[in-house]
Amino acid sequence: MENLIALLVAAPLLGAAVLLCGGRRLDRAGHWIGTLFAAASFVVGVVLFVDMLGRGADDRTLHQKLFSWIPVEGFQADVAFQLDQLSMTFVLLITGVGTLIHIYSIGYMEHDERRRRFFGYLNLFLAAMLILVIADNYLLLYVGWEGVGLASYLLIGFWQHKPSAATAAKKAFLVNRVGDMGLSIAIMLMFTTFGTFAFGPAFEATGDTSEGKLTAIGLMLLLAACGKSAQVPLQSWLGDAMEGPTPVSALIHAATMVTAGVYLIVRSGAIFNAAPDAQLVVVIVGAVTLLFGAIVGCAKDDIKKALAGSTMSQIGYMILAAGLGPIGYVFAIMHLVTHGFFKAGLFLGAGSVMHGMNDEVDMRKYGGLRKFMPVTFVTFGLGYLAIIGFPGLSGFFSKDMIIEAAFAKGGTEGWILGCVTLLGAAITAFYMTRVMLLTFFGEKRWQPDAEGHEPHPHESPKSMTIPMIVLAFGSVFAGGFFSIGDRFMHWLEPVTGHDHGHAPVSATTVTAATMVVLVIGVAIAWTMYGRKPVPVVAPRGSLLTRAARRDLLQDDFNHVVLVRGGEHLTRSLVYVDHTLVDGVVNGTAASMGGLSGRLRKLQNGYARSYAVSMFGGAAVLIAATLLMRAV
Amino acid sequence: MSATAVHSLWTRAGEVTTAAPGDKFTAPTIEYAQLAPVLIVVGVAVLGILVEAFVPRRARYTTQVFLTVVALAAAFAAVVGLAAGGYAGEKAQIAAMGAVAVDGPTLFLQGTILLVSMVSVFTFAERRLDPAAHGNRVDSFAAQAGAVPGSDSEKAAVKAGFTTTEVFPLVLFSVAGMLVFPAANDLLTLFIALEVFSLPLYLLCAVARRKRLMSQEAAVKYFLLGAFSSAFLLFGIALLYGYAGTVSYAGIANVVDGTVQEIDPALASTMGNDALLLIGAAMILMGLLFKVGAVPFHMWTPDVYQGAPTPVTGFMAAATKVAAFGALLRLLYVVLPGLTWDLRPVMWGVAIVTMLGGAIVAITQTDIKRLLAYSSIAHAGFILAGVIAASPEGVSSVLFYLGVYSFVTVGAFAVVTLVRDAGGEATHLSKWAGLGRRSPLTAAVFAVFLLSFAGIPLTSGFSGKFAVFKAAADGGAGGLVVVGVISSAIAAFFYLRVIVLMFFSEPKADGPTVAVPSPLTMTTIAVGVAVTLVLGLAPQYFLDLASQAGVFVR
Amino acid sequence: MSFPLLTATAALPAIGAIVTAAVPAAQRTAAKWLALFFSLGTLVLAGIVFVRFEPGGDRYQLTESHAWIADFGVRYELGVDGIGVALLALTALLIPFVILAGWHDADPLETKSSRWRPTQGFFALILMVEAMVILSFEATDVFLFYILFEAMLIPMYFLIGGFGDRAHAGTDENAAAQRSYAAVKFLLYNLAGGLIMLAAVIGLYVVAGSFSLSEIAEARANGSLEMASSTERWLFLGFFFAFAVKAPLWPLHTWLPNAMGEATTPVAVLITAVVDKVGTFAMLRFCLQLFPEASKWATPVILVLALISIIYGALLAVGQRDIKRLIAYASISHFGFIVLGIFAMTSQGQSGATLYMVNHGLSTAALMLVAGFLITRRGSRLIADYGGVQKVAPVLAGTFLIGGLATLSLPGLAPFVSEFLVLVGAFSAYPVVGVIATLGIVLAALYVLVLYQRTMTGPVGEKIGGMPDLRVRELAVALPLIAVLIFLGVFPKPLTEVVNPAVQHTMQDVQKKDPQPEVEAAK
Amino acid sequence: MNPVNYLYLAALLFTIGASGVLIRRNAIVVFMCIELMLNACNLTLVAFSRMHGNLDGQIIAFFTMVVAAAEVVVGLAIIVSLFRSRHSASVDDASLMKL
Repeated sequence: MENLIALLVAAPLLGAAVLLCGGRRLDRAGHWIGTLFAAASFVVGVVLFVDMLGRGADDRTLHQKLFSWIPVEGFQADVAFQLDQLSMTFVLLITGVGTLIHIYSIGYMEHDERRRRFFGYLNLFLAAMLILVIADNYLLLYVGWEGVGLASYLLIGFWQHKPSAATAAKKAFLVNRVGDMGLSIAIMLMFTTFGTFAFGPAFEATGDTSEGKLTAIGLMLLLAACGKSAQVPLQSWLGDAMEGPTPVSALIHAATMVTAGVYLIVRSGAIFNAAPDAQLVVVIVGAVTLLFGAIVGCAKDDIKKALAGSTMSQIGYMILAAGLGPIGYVFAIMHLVTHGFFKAGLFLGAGSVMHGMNDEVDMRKYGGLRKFMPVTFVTFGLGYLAIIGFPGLSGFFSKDMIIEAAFAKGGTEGWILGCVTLLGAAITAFYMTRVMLLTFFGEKRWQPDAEGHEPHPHESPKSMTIPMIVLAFGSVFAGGFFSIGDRFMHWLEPVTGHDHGHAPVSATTVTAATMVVLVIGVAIAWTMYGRKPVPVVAPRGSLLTRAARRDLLQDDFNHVVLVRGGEHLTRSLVYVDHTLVDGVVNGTAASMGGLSGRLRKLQNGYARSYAVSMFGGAAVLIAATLLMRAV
Repeated sequence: MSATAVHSLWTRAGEVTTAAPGDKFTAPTIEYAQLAPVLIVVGVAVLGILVEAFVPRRARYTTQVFLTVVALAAAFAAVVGLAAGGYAGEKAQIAAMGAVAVDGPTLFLQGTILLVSMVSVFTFAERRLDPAAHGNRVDSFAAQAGAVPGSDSEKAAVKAGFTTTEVFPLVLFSVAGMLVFPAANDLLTLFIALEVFSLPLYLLCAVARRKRLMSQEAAVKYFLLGAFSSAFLLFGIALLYGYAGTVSYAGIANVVDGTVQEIDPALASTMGNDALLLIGAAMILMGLLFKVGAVPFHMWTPDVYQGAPTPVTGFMAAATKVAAFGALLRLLYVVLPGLTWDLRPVMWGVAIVTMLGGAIVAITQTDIKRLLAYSSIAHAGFILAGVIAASPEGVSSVLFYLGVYSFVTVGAFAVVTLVRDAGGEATHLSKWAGLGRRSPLTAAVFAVFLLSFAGIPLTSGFSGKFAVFKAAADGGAGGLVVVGVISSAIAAFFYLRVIVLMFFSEPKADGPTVAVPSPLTMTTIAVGVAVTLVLGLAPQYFLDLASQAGVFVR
Repeated sequence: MSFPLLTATAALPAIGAIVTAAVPAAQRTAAKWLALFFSLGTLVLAGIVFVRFEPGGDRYQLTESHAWIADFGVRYELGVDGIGVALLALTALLIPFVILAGWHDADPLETKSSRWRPTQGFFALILMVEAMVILSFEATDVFLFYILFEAMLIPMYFLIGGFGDRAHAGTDENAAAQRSYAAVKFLLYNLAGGLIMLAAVIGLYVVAGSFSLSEIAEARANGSLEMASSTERWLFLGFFFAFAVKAPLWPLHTWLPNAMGEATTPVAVLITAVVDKVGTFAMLRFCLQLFPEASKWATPVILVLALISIIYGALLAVGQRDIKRLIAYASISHFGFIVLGIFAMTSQGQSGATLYMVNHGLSTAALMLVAGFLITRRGSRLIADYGGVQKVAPVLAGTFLIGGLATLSLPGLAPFVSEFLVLVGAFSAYPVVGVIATLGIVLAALYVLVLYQRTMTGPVGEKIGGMPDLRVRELAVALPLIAVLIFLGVFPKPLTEVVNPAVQHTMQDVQKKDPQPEVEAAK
Repeated sequence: MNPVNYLYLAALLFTIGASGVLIRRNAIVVFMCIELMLNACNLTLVAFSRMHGNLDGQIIAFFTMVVAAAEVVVGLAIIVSLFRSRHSASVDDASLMKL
């Protein structure tokens, strides 16, 4: 059974290779090939899952070593896979959602002449993401980590002719690289501390290691997670990443890739458990991002960017949970999975809306679409209910668990975290309701575009709606399925461990509080956007609104400090290189030339002056000889 | 020196003189065999004079060329015979009543001089480069050197097909002097040899066919400065004689070392006066440094190299340097080893300013012959570094360098003779632009020579430079090696400039043409290239030769 | 006597050079095919060397030793260790691509003079460089190495100065002036370095009395050759200076952008991917082996210089407006990594540095050659003149991107393996250095992606519209390189196996042990 | 007569000769100054010969005279030809070649 693990990766990798190298003759069948390979991977995943269920809870980890990758004295990196319950969860999520989105893309990308390549990239992404989650050591994980970064780069910039897309892709890759730097330093630290960076031996060695080192490793891993999962302070790329085709946003920037940071932290639980300081920072980052994303999500008029803010915020929840340690690991992953369903569904819905609206993204130019695209409305609505935590739906369970876990952290910390999560839940309810109202309710607000084409909203084709429906099912039922009898907790516990913590308030109280804030959030949104007509042009808004529209000024900060500063730095360095470093060399050459020119003048053509030189030379010669003897 | 002491010496010395018995004269013995190379050359030179007098004008050129080549070849054969006979090693001895030393360095240098002269003579004899004047093929020399440039008499001479075939006996005389110069074993022979090879060179400089004013100017400058320097040399000889009471190298060396057998009172007095020794040694050195073209006695070099007929320049640059360095070596190693520590700083100084000065001033030169002149100055500096090493290794490295350098130099100047425009040789660098496009082979050959000058590995120049620097470093002159390395880097710049010009510049529309030479010049160039490459890749045989030859007889 | 395999690997291209040069002017195409044929033959021989080399065997294998210049104490001694084999293979592998990529670069513009044979010269010079570089990787005699180290400058000089990039922005005269400036700068810089090394070579002989690497190393090891530490340091500096110029290390790097910018792209590849490797190779082989103590003494300064190179090169690459200069500065950054790996003096660092040499050669070749194809199409080197190429020539853009990704060390491609090893090696010995060097990977992403974005994406630029995609010959250059990059990225074992023993030997030379992991040290 | 005075005289003559070379423009005069230097050498040689009581110095002096004569021949030939083509015997006029 172990030997099947490599097949998980091999299938989409082969698909990518075939599609990208195949050339134009595959154009007509490319999307089917891509989907087929993704589905094959999913099937392998399911087979492995069934096999895993058949074994005992402690016997569920599978290993497969393919070959020795980088064998250097004292440094062993293998291409080896490890499939345990945590990895399995991700494998199913990735291949499952991935396959659905492949199917969706068949319709969505129908008119794109480069559709074959799009599927090639998607397959490449699946392969990289699978490597990321089934690697048995950090270096191979790093391969997947950068691989998804590459796929994300290619897909965000898929419409390269748009400068904004190309810029966004570059930005995403760069910001991710900063995070990657953290991961590579973490690996180096592990190498010097543990002498290895394979999961098993490294986690075993944590007991013998000083807390300082572990904290350092933890913080570096957190930096990596921040980059990949768009957490403060490396969150700025996610909004721009919405330049990519919507299926990409759904798959990569909502359901799977961005959650890799959560995976990393949960996977490295052994390290974080022994480094409470690092955990504290993780929690803080999660809490800050949770609010940050939510606030940004409130202000955006671009439907995808609003959803992106929401993604950021939801991952903040997960990171916060992961930072809580064994109390939260399971819930982090659980929220991750449910979020994968409903957020992918929301994005697909948004894509469907855009598909019907000539790729218009401004929600202020939507309105009343429920009549035109009922399937989208229903699936989107279910996703909406799930995310705000409507009782009984997926988000209700998973988010509630995290809020409880936050309180269970105990002490002042627990209270603060609990309140923050509650506040986040309120804001979530607000901005999601806003999106819902602006898009599907109210009057139609769209106008003809510059060329006079009025959009004709229509329902999307089957290939798009079916994945949306499937995901809607997930959004509705996954949470309940996981939570009933703590199924999910028991499933993951052998890997992550679990701890109930000391909740200062009862679960019921928390649930009640959650309900209250939810209603408040929805109500505010209703008063602002449901009761009166929405202006097509956004009002100026308060200072906070304006700041939130600009991603709370973080991009401006980046622009001024990093971009401008960097430009000045490189420009002045170019100048320095030219004038100073090179100048010294050229100056030496020039001064030689000058010296030569001056000395040359001594050769004035007059025989008598030559004689003077000889005479003088002789005199010096004699004088020097005599002087030497005198000395 | 106090006056009274000398006065008393003077009187007593007088007594000794009067007491000298008159019956001690014995007939001198001359080892003709050992002197054969010199004698052959001188003999044929005299014969050449007779040829000028008695052979009809039309046949003179052929006769002279034939005689000269035969003489040089025979002399070279004699040198080889002597070396094979062991005179370079165990049988090395002083010949001709102590006037001449026949030993390893002598034979090596004589052999080098003879071979270099031979290939130079080929360029002298070249008659295909200039367009024929009035149906007569002409060489690089004036039709009638005495005629005023541009005058009717000159035109008449050209029309009549006159040529200055006297250059061949002149070259032979000069070669004869050069053969003796490094072999000279007393100061008198040194001086006479110097004059014998210098005087014909003064004349040779003056007889260019083209640019005659420059040629004459070069001759005047060379002559006046040369005579000036030989006056210094002679004064130095007089002082050394005064110091040691003898002019024989061995005798002086003994006095300098203090190992002299019998010390008469006069000698005792002068011996005590180091000023005589030091000033004398410095002035002789100056005379020799003038000949090798070391800074600050180098000022004649660029002007003379530029003005002289190019074949003469090549000959002069190569052979003179060999002979002069040979004499310098012998002087320093045989006569003045006791002064090594006194002269060392001075020689260091000269070597350093020579290396740097030559290299730096060359950077801005615009005439190829002047450029090569400065290059020769820089090379003199490198060789001086080896001379200073003061070890047998130093000697052999210098011998090797001289051999290497002379062939490359002759070859390089031979190439210069090929590049011509309407006014004769096109020596201005701007004219050389794009030569690589017009005649890649010529340019490539010249580039090989330049690379060898620059000391790029796999050329003979590198082997030589390495040998010299290694000897210098071994001899404790590491500082000189560093300076040498720096000036090599500077020197590389101007060699490269020429290469850049030849290969990377677009040819000018009015650029020069490259004449197709006769087999004579081709031989010269081919020998140069062959020596450059062979001694670059496999120098071992010649290094062996040089190191076997590296011991002076006393 | 067995067949002198190592000599043959150098002799074959040398013969090829002579044969190619002798082809008559009219038979240009024949000369090209001949050159390709000879370079492929060399590749075969290099392959045999690679196979015959036994990683577990003696340190130097396939040795040859003949008397050469006894007076200088010089022998013609050849032998390869794992590092030499790896670089030998790289060189032999790259040259055919260089020749193929430069297929039309030296076609004469006008055929007025029948004697002017630039094409023959171009390919002959490339083969000559190959011969010299290969021999320098094989030389185990310091003098022999030095000779080749210097001599290879000359053909390189003619390649840079004689065959310029036809896509020069300025006028013809301006182009010629820039070109000869670049060529002269290249030569003088390297010659100056080489001459200083010459002084040190002579000094070494004075001290050691031999040029044989093995003899000196043995004498040093058994204590029969004592070297005063000041002497050793001076000699080390003499050697290191020359190698640092060639490598090139900040602040001796300024010749590289000029040379790479002005040369044709195949020649630029030859410079950075092949010839410059001799410098870093020599650091590893000569500096560390001959002067272990001095190497350790100089380590702090060299590490700082390497760090500066990494960051400075990358920042300057970001600021460039010329594609080729950008790649040149990127190379400076990469050479910083190589030097860092060498002087970190850990097994990982040195293995990484060796792999880095190979991988950087491959990645730069891929990036630069494809960039060359691009530049030839548009006739400009300025980044600003491009845009939207991806739309009209997707294969070109794709190969360019892969070359770029290799340059930024994306995992899965060969350079990642080496870069990570270097970083780990540096980090385990000098954590702060390792962390700062890691910044380089962010900057690498910046300059590569900015380059890609500005040239390949966005609206289709002026004069880009009709640009043809890669042709068969160009594909034959790009695809195999990419294949090798991917192969070595996924499965670098064949290389590491060969390199590891050599690195262990070097580690013994400098008497350094890898730092122990904290966990084990605690036990 | 103190013999060392001969040496002083010789040195003086040599210096006068050398100064003449440096100062005078006319090539003939310059040449004569060189001859003066040579003769100063002769004087030194002869003086030392007397001092040491051997004949070497005197013999050298004879050789020097011959050499001087030869130099005159060659030198005058060159100078005269220069004069004929330039109508000037000034060494300063002969400065076509410089730098």
